[in-house]
Amino acid sequence: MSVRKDITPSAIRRILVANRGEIAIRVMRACRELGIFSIAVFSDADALAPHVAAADMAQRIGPPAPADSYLNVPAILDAARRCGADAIHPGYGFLSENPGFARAVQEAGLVWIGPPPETQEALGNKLAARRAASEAGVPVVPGLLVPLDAQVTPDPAVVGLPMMLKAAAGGGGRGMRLVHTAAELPDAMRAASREARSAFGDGTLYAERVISPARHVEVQLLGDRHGNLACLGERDCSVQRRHQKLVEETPSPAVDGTLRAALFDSARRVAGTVAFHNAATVEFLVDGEGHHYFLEMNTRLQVEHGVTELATGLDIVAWQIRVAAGERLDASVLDVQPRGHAIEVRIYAEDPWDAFRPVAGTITAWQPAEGPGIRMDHAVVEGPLTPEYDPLLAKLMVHAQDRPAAVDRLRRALDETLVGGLQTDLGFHRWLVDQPEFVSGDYHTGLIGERWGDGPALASDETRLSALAAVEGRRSAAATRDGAWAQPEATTPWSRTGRQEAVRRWPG
Amino acid sequence: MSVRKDITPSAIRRILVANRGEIAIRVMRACRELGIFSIAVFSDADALAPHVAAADMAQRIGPPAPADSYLNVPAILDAARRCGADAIHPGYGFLSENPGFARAVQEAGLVWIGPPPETQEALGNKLAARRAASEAGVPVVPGLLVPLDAQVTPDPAVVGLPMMLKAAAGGGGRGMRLVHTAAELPDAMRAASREARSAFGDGTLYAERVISPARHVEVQLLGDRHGNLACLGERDCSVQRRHQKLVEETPSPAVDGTLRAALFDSARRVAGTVAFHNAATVEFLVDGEGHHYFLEMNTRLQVEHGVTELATGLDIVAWQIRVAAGERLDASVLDVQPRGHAIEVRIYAEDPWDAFRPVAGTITAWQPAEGPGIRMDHAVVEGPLTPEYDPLLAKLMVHAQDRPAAVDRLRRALDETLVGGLQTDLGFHRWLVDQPEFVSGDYHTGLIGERWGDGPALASDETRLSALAAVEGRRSAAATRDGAWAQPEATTPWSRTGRQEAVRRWPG
Amino acid sequence: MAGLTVTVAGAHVEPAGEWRLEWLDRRRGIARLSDGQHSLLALVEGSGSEWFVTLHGRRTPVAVMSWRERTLAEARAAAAGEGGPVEIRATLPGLVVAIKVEAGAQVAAGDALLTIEAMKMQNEVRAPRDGTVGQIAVEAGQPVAAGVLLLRLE
Amino acid sequence: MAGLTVTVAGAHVEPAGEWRLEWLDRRRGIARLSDGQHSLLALVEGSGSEWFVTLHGRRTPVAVMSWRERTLAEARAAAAGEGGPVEIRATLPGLVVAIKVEAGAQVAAGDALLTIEAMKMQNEVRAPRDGTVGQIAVEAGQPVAAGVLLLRLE
Repeated sequence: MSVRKDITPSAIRRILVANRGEIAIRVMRACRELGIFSIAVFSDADALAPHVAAADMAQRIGPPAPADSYLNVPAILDAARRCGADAIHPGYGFLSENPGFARAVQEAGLVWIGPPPETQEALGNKLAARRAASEAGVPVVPGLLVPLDAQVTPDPAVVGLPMMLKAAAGGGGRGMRLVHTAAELPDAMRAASREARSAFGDGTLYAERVISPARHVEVQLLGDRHGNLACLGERDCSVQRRHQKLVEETPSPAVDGTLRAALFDSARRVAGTVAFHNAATVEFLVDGEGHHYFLEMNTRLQVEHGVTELATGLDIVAWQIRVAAGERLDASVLDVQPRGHAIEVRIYAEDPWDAFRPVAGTITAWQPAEGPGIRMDHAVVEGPLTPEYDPLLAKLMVHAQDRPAAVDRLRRALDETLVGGLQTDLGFHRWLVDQPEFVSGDYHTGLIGERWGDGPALASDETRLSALAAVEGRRSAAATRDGAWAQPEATTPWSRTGRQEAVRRWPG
Repeated sequence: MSVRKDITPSAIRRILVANRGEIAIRVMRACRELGIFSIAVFSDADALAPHVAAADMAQRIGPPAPADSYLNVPAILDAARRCGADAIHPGYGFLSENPGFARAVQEAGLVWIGPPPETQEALGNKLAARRAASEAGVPVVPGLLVPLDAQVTPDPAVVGLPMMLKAAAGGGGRGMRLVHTAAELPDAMRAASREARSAFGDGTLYAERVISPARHVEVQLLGDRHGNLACLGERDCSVQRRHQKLVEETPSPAVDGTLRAALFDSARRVAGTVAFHNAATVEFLVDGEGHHYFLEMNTRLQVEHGVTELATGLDIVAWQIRVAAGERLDASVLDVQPRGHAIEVRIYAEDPWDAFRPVAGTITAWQPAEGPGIRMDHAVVEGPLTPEYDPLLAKLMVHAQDRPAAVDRLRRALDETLVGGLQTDLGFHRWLVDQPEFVSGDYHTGLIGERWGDGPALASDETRLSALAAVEGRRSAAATRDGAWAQPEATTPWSRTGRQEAVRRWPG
Repeated sequence: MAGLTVTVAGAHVEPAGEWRLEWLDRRRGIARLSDGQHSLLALVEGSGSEWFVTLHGRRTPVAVMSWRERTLAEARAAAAGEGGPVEIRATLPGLVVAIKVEAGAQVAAGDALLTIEAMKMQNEVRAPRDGTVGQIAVEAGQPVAAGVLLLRLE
Repeated sequence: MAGLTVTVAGAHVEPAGEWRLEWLDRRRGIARLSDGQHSLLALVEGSGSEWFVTLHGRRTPVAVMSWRERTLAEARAAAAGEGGPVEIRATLPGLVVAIKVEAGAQVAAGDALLTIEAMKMQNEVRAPRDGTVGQIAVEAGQPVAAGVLLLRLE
């Protein structure tokens, strides 16, 4: 596995977090709780970003473009050297699944908080991983086990239709194309291959039959350097747009004891095909009959790790650092039993009524939900967005004693959460929590396409409420200096009077 | 027990919350999650208070003085009538333990979310409760079981010295006096009796021997209208000043399995002496030999209920409402097993370096801790404090997989939490988490008196850091228009430059 | 302030009369709407006649106009109808992936003009109205910053 | 801005030179102090020469004075030392529980003058310096608002 068998917790004293936004802050909080000095890196677009403020120290690594900063391996390693870092945590995205980076980190004599580079290489190729899983006796999605190219096109008679074209080097839904008819195949292959090349520098594709209806269920694993492997439960990530997750929950409403045992067994088999320590996720599709099919394995922290932390009471990031330092997983992890129900919704700066397209703009107001059973991991500040990076603003997580209570808590939290200045997907999430499919838990990956579509039209009562609010806004603003909201409120007594009048106006 | 056996959950649709501050907001969140319309009441001092914003509707009930507003029974019942409330939740403090109010609420045809008035009367008299517990076979603190008066003074030979004088109608540490010598007795009785009269309108006292060293351990109970009684674990509240709790944790580091079973048995016996449904707490002292002694029982929501919610995963306030509506406690409550470790610190506007005296002033900045395992129940807004009311600003709660992780998380959360404009007890809490007694869990109710005293002197390195920060503050402020912090920062580019210079200044 | 007319998506709207609005935070435009039986938070932003109201996470543009503003707006709309030139600019920084039209081509409202890849996804830039393609200011493969002129519609 | 001298609790203090301060939020006065091995947040408030710095939850008054300000301050202190009359006022609204002195009485710095019950607890109001009790403006049992004159010390 690793050459660093000798490592003890004390071997990690200063961690450079090679990421930004909410996940960088999440990692830095774990560092602080472990008594480890944390170092932020930032691009020129992020000089005032929250993750810079959350660290013990911060280093500039380059211009805004990711290639020049958060993907800039030499700049990051140089920052680590200048700051005396002894370990690097990659977060998710950016360089987290880049074996070259992992290798460079280790060659620089630093602890890499992640799996061995060889493991990343083995699993980074989704097609190879698919073959390995199949050989390990794990059911995989029906389709081809060989790469496609302009010559080798997938025979619909063999793969079946509709089929999904996927990038061997892929992930995050990029380089994927859904193909309904043989006629679409050539164009789809070209488009998917181009997208894959631009995203991953490798246009290799493979083909899978489309499982539909299907649920996307993944198993969270945590391994140490001594061969211990903990199974921290499953997550259901079936609410997706563009093959990317929007909502995750644990436990999965679609998984019973029998299926859970089968999923955990398959996950352990897949993990057994590679030398591995760190947090990892094995992803499956589950069809209507409760059969499961291996999709891929990610050996990094997942965006949605928080719901598993809420259900298990464990700090997965702290354990990532501890196993990287050579600690053994103990019974508190190996025997953990999840409790209650946890749901996460991702708050993106994108417009659900415009095909979930990212929106640019400035956040003029931010009011996060608070109170019992709420966790809001975010890096939101009032001010302009940085369109260079992923439009994820925040992750709203709720935990309650059972699923109905969790859904009610999520609805309450969504009603408390306000983002001003631009459209976010909060409008979709607020719609979702009132849908019978979601309330009952009986939904699948087609939910958004089939039930949301382009989004519901504005109801007349909503329109009339918006009109009322806008008129009151203009009336109230007319009392301020420049007739806009930009200014602080004129005087407190003034608005106090305003409130009391409003309250006295009550019928009764 | 109650005449309202017929109640179903649907019987409660609109709850008036007869309280303010963080606890009113806490109750309103439970209402919203249960689909119940919540109604806030506010005094003229609170027209813009956060609890008014957290409700679905708000009603003014009078001038700032508590007697004219939050203790004003007719005004509150009138507000309930005007708003069409069908139930009232009292929170803690104010009218929560006032049988007259409970009776008036029920006579007005409203559901009282609390125990029957008779139960409140029986337990409101701490001396009578002490007698009842003793008769139920529960160990009570050695001392007298009869009321004292100017004639009947407690014989030191019988009670022992030092002894504690307590108000029969008391609670919250008021009307208590520690007596070391017989000579102090007359003055102490006069002072305690006067304080008790002014606080509770009843100067009756009783006497107990002082148990020292002792831990203050309480058991959280939840009962329904059908005779079910759940035991949700214990809380250790031994960090106290003025006999009032500052820090609470669960489980108690001083309680092993045997003692826990004995505490739970005693708690159930005490609860059995009264007709009771709702949340309740039975308080004990535990001495150095692990013997426990009944102190009192409170049949209301406790300030510190949140740590039990974190450890059990249950929503105690939601269950209060559900049992008030006639629901039965199910196995999820009756068989719950606490998990992990939870700690709460109370953030008060008081100066630990000045005998924890309340401070007046204006909050100029508020930055609450966030992230995994943190719950901050608060009602803080930047602006002037309302000195008419309790100086509690916020309750910072942390939850982690074990006590060491919880203490580390608490330290991290304290370092993230900033309150500007006045001194709070955050300085004490930050000191506490580094004390060997607290880190080991081996502390008792004398901790603050013996180890904090008047508080540590300012260390020279702290002084030099404060000097550096103040000089930088003046330098930076000189660049703003009026040389003070009142104004928003000049321009973002300007401070951006500031940051980048600062960062470039780094050695390396 | 009498005589304000409200339009949402071009249609006249009568404000909900049976509901009440209470400001909770005027500076940030946060208010509570309630009819005594239900309540929800509203986030209100804007100035002059251009307002945005967010309810249940949905942000709706609302025009609140005096008689004078309304007449001006109608005049502007008429002018645009006659088809003055329109400048199409990038709304996000990104990469021009493909140009779908040539200078001089006739296009109808909604026709795809070019494709831009931004924030990990490809976006079609479409014609806001019928017209003739004028200058094309970018070429395929070119990175563009937000606000950069892409194409003119005559 | 050269020549600033810093005093904490009346004593001259040399600012920590081996540490650096970075502003994280200038408007709210939030900064990070670090020496490269440790870091902590500082909350900095104030104006002119009067500053308050909160570190690890402890709020310390810090005087940052130019030469001119320092001389003025010293002059003021000297004047106070000679014992001009001092007005003792309530810092919190509360109830006057007891008056411990009579007009004309000689008191030493720290002597209890009266007891006020505020925010659920009794507070002793003590003499800030030696002197003679002048007018007593309140009586036992009287409720007082913050800022109300309680007593004069000649």
